[in-house]
Amino acid sequence: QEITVGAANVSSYLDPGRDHSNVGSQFYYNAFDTLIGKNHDTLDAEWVPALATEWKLVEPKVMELKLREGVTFHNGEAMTADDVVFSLNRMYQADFPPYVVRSRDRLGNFVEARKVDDLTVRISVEKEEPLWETLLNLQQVMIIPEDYTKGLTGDPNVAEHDDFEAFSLAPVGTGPYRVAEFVPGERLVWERFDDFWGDAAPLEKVTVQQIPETASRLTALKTGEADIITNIAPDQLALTEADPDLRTVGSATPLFHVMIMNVNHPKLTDPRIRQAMSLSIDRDTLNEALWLGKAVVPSTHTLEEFGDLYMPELETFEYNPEKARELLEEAGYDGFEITFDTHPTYYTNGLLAAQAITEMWKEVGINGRVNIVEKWSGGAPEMMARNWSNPMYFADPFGSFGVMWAPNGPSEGEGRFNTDADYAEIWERFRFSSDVETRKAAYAELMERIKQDPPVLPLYRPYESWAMRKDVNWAPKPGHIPYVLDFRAGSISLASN
Amino acid sequence: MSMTAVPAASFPATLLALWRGADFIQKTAIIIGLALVILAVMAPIIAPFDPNSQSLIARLRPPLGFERAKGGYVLGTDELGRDVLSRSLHGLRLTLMLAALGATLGLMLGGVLGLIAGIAGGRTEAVIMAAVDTQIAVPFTLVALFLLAIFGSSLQVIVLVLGLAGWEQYARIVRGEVRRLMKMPFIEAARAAGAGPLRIARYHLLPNIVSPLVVQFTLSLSNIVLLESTLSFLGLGVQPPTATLGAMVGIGRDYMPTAPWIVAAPALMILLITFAVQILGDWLRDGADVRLRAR
Amino acid sequence: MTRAPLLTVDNLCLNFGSHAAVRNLSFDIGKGETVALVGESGSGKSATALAVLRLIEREGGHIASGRITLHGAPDLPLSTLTERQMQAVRGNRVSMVFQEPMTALNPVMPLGEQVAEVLQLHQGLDPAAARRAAAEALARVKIPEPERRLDQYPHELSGGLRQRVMIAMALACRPDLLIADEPTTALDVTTQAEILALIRGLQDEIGMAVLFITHDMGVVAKIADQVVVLKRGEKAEDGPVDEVFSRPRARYTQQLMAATPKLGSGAPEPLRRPGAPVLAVEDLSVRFPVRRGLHRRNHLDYHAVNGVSLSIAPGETLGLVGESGCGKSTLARAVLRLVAPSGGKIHLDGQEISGLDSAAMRPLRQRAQMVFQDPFASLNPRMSVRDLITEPAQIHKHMSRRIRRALAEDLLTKVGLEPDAADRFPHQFSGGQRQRLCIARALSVRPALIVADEAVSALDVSVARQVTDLMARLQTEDGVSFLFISHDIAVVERVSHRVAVMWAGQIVETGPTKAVLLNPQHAYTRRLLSAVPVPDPARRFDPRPDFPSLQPPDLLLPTDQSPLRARMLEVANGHFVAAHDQASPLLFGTPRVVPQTTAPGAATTSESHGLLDRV
Amino acid sequence: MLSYVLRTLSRMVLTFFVIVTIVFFATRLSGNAVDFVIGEGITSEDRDLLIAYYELDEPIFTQYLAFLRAFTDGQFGLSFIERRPVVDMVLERIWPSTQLLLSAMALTLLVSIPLGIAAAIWRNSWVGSAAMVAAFLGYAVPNFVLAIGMVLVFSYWLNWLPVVGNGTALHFIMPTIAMAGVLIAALSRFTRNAMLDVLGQDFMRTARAKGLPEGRVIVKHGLRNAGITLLSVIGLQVAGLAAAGSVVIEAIFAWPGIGDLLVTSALRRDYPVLQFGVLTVALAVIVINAVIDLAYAWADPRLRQSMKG
Ligand SMILES: Nc1ncnc2c1ncn2[C@@H]1O[C@H](COP(=O)(O)OP(=O)(O)OP(=O)(O)O)[C@@H](O)[C@H]1O
Ligand SMILES: Nc1ncnc2c1ncn2[C@@H]1O[C@H](COP(=O)(O)OP(=O)(O)OP(=O)(O)O)[C@@H](O)[C@H]1O
Ligand SMILES: [Mg+2]
Ligand SMILES: [Mg+2]
Repeated sequence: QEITVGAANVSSYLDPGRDHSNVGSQFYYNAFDTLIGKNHDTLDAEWVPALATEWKLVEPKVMELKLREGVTFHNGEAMTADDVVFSLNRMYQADFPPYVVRSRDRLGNFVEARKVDDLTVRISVEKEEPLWETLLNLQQVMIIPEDYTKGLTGDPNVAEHDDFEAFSLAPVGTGPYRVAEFVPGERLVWERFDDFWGDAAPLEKVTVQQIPETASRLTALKTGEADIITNIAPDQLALTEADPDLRTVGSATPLFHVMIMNVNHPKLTDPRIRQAMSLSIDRDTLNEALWLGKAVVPSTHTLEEFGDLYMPELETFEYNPEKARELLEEAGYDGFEITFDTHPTYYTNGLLAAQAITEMWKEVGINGRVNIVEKWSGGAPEMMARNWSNPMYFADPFGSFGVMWAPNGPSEGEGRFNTDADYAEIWERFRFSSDVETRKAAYAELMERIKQDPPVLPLYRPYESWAMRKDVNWAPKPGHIPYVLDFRAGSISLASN
Repeated sequence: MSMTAVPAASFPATLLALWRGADFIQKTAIIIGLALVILAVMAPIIAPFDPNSQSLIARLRPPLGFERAKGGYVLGTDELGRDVLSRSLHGLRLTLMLAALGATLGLMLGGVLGLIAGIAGGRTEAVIMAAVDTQIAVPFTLVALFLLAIFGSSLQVIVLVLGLAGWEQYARIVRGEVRRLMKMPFIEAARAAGAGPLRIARYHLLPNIVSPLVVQFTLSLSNIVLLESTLSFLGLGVQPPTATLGAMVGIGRDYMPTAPWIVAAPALMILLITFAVQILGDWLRDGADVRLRAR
Repeated sequence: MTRAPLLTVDNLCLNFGSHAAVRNLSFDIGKGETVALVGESGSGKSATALAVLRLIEREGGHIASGRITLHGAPDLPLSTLTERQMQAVRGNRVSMVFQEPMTALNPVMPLGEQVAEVLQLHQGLDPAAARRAAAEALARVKIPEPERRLDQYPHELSGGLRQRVMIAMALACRPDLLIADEPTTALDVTTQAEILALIRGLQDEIGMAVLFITHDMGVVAKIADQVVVLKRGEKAEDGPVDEVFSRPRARYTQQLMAATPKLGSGAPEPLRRPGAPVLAVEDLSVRFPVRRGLHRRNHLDYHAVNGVSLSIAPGETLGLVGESGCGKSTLARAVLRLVAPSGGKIHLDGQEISGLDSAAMRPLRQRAQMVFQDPFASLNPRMSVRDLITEPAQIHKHMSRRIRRALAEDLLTKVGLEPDAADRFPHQFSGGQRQRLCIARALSVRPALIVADEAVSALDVSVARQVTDLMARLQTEDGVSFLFISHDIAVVERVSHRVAVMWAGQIVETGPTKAVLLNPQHAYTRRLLSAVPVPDPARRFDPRPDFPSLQPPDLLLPTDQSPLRARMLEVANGHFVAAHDQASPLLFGTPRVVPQTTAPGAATTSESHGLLDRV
Repeated sequence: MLSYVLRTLSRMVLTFFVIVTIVFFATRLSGNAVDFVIGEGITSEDRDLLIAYYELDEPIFTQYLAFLRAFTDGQFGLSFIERRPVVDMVLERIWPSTQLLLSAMALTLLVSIPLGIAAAIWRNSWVGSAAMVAAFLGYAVPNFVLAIGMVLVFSYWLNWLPVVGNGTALHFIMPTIAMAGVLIAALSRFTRNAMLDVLGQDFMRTARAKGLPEGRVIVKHGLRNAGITLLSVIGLQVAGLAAAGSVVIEAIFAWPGIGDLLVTSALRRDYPVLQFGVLTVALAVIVINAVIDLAYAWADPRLRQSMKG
């Protein structure tokens, strides 16, 4: 049983450690495993054994994990504690720059992994960690083979940078599918891995083919060249939905399209201007018009997936044009031009939303202009506002808001967001308290800070759609991070043909 | 060819004579061309809406006469609820302007360089022709991309880019013509009369390369219209919300399966422009060819 | 002599659109007979020829009425045959040779293929047989090394050889009728003489009839049995050649005869007391880089002009004659510094100009002007006549608009054109008028010297006559000097005080016109003179005196060499002849191109084989 | 002949060097790879780390020299993004691009030459006009509109033709047509003009006077001459196409061609890929041009002569 997926994008490299892009997140789950697994059928955090069969805190800051026996990598090697330690420490003690970056923004608390015996490893952290399982379920800490990786280039006993570079072209994991062929940016082929430790993969072969043009992707599905296609803009849904041979599934992905604002731009230092920029955007209308009402407009930076920390009751962001006008007046806005940067194509409806937003700004008197840029302008001092996304890298406010807006985090690092000692103190409580209520309260405080001096406005959770042939039975599972193409057992089936 | 008084043909008279000599298709093309120009000039007056004003609730409405059509939007609305007719008209205007400016720029740049190469010969010619070779060898999309990246994608830069898109053609043509003409006895006669290089260029070469240039000009007009749309396809064209025909088609292409009317009107206009311009080019070429005229 | 007619043209009317090119033309061509169709340019000669082959439709014309019949079994009404039927006639029973041998041959097809094509088509030969037959056809027209020519291309052959190929192609299928449309007009007199002899010879051999089109009465006299004179599309006169020449009935024919230059009809006397020369050229050489190898050793130069010395006095005309490619134009252009000489000195009006750069040269250009062969090509088609003819003056004197207009009117009057011609453009004038414009342009700066490079060669005899008369008048009125270049010796004779004969880049003989033409000393001069056709049918069968064929020196030499130069010997007062070293292989080497064995003649013998002793 | 070739070669080398230099500096000027390669949301210290890792902190001149050195040792480097040798990346795209180019050229020649001849012969009748109008249709709309239109009609609705990739002969149909459209328009017009030039020449009359049927006259004598003129035009077209690539077509049909690679890497400022890709294309164009030049000189006996000189 084989299927072909027509994807809008195929990654340029495959390395779960360094990748955290929306494109890449599609491709790791089928071929790689984490130590601790998750039940993806539910929104709740239900942890299940994966490559580790049991885990417990042996000290407040040390966790011990028992490894599963008889796990083999796709290259035939058996997985040992050494592989696990290698995989974890390549992130925890990263010196390969791309790993350093990823490690710092989400794994900063992890000190090291140590081998206890062939089937036992211990992981230590710096501060007591409230999110142990969550952070061991991350894509970045998926397990890869040590010897294979080290042997890719140069000295087979040393992990050189080039080894990691080479790995991203010929990735090997423990998952139910092995990567049989990978042409960056073009094609990815998974084949069933017969020595998989868990339930066998339901499909023999999956080909993911990049088909960038929307019309071509839709057509490929019609002609049978693809069985599933990704990334169908809401405007195109009518086409697949009306077709009796096709089926469409979709969900509001755990990700926010956001508008970021540069708090340090000389003309935008007055928070009232940024508040007005935010208040004047009628996100519900954007949702109705561009997403046919299928996106989800949040009142604050929160997602249902956060479980206990889901706080829909917070009212951080709203639509209030009158107030926007007042604030502008108070701030003495003189009609200077505010640019809204957007990549021409990267975000579904991104360019449209940008144009609509400047039009909405116009309603309250803001002189906006869309500025199309190919590059990432979020770090440029002249950037005023632009679109971006805040994905949920893991199911916790830290995995979404947190990664981006931490003190000394990326946003501050790029110079468009400021924090102070006060913010850092609140942050500390939010991040490391073991008590959920304390964390919630701290998060609410953070949101209030954001409301008063806004650097960001979450626009909506976009609605992401997949279309497929009627006989393909697949749907995105609620427990995943965005965009994952999960073809493991129980996730996909083909009607008998 | 006797001495019986034939008055020196004036420009309008020449045009009139050319019009009489045109066949049905050529006449159609001329009329279409004129109509397009008039529409473009009148766009601000006749367009029913501001081309950029959105109406998100009325997005993607089909043209009048179809189900779900909305009153007033004759050709329907686009993905942001803007009036397709108004955008097409304004787009036509801007596109024609860009094409004319771009073609003119290319003409001047290539023309002057070609002239210099043809007259000077030797090392100067080699350098200029090397530049032409270079331009041909480097993918144009990349040239555009670099320029737009370096100078930003303002309208001025786009004109520059479009102008650069054809200069090497002009340079080649002009150099070829100049080299051909330089062998003609009348150039030698001018030199024998004591004319310097500037005078030869101005009075003897230029008037004689006008007609191939006019033909190339019409060709590059339509080339540029198409190029501009390719730039838009790659996301490098004029910045939204500004409407050009190319941008409308380039961005609207995603809607071809579901809302084909967004692309239809601008595509049709592009078709008409290229059609008219190409036929006109041939017509002018034939008109300029003395040998064919004599027959 | 009356023979069975082969072709009958009966009341033929030809139109181009609504313009009637030929009206009510009737004539017959008998079997094996040569009919000459004469008349000035535009009189409908070519149109008639094209109508016979029914190619006129292709050119945009049509047969309005009349019949053309090709007699035989059965008679073919050519004027009404279908295209397909015509194809069987063309190239097979009736074939044609055109004027321009270069453009009439397909430049990208090997000659063999072009000749073989006819044979394959009409005689159904297979390619190999056709190739063999083509070689024979080439041999028949006396093309040396026919086998080798089969794989050559037209541009590799000289004009004369190309025309032979055309003839070979036309005769390949042994047609009943050959139509030759000015087959020798583009050729040298010497080559022309050879071609004419060839056609005559082949005619006897094959027994075909010839319709020979020409405007040259000398050629007519040489080749025709019958003459048909056309004027403006109508027949002015016809009859046997002797009658037409001895008793031309139509006034038009008489004019035509009168305008035809005849060698030996007198030349201007040399100037008695020539002043200080306007132009003095000493030892002038011009070479063109032909090949530039990577190494200097491999460079090759073409020595187009080689150690030429001459001078022209005020009010004097020096005629320069010589066959095509001998370097006349190059010399003329070098004299005016339009090409850079590689050696020698040029004095214009006493000032040395050989070393000046182009900017320094510019002001001096008003002293010497030029008139070119092709009057159309040498007038910028986009400039009005006023601007054109006053341009030199404008460059040198910067005149106001009004003065310029007045000057233009003056000049036009001077060359015999209406003053109101100033507002028109060159294409609105006839060839002769255009040449007048060129002369007017040259006169605009009142030059001391006018270099006329083949200035009348492209014109009809009568028009050429008018132009040379004009030049003579200007000379008497203004005292202009002329360097008059032509390959037509008869024309040169009429206008020149002195002549210089050029051959292979050198002047081989120079002196007072009469002295040189009546008493030619150099072998080349004699050869040239003997080839000039005499417009007198009575002398058509005079044997062509057999002259040693001259092997020109190789002018393509490595850069550090130059061809040997001959010494000039004075044989009479002012009459100089090149003295070649007898032993020099340079001049009288073993002939390569024309395999005729001849003894090297003594150049300085005074044996008179000149032409004028026959007149 | 040898010196002609050498001259052509040295000119090629010169042009190539100019292109190398321009491409290098244009890529650097057009934006810092840092902004594209390194990605978004990165603290400044991480950013510095990555900049150093990708060796983007070296002075531009050092980079230039390193780049020039690549021509001697063949080390053109790794893609910033895909982290594999750019040589591999470019090479694997060349063949699909070439295939498409060749098939588009073949189609163009097949259609445009007869069309152009017809338009020239019947230039004064409706046949000629109709031929030219038909040729113009290929030019009429942007090729992506044509391509997507074809996709919708022949694949989406009719399901006759596949849209993705270059697997089978059927895959070639639509991309070839979409790509040939413009060429057909251009070439038929050139053919028409070249034929018009030739039709009026004396040797055509000679050919007719030989009794050749009109068809043979046109093809054997006319086309053979016009063909020489056309050769250089075709060369330019091929070169232009090879240079401009067919990004648009490649994107629509998910064709793994070089145009797509170039534009993608340009958009992402993947300098190493971009540089090597542009150079490859430029080299191809230069070589095509030179070959056409030589072929042109060879095809025209008049020039063949001078080449020997
Ligand atoms: N293709 C044509 N279209 C229109 N008129 C033509 C065409 N060819 C010739 N004519 C006209 O027909 C008349 C006869 O032309 P034709 O070529 O037969 O003259 P000709 O006697 O051969 O002259 P020449 O000596 O210059 O060759 C001229 O008035 C000429 O202008
Ligand atoms: N620019 C040039 N480069 C190389 N060779 C040249 C050049 N110009 C003329 N020649 C050669 O010099 C020789 C003399 O040419 P020129 O034009 O002076 O002859 P001509 O006597 O005027 O002949 P015609 O009677 O045909 O006009 C010819 O063999 C010609 O091929
Ligand atoms: Mg004629
Ligand atoms: Mg000459």
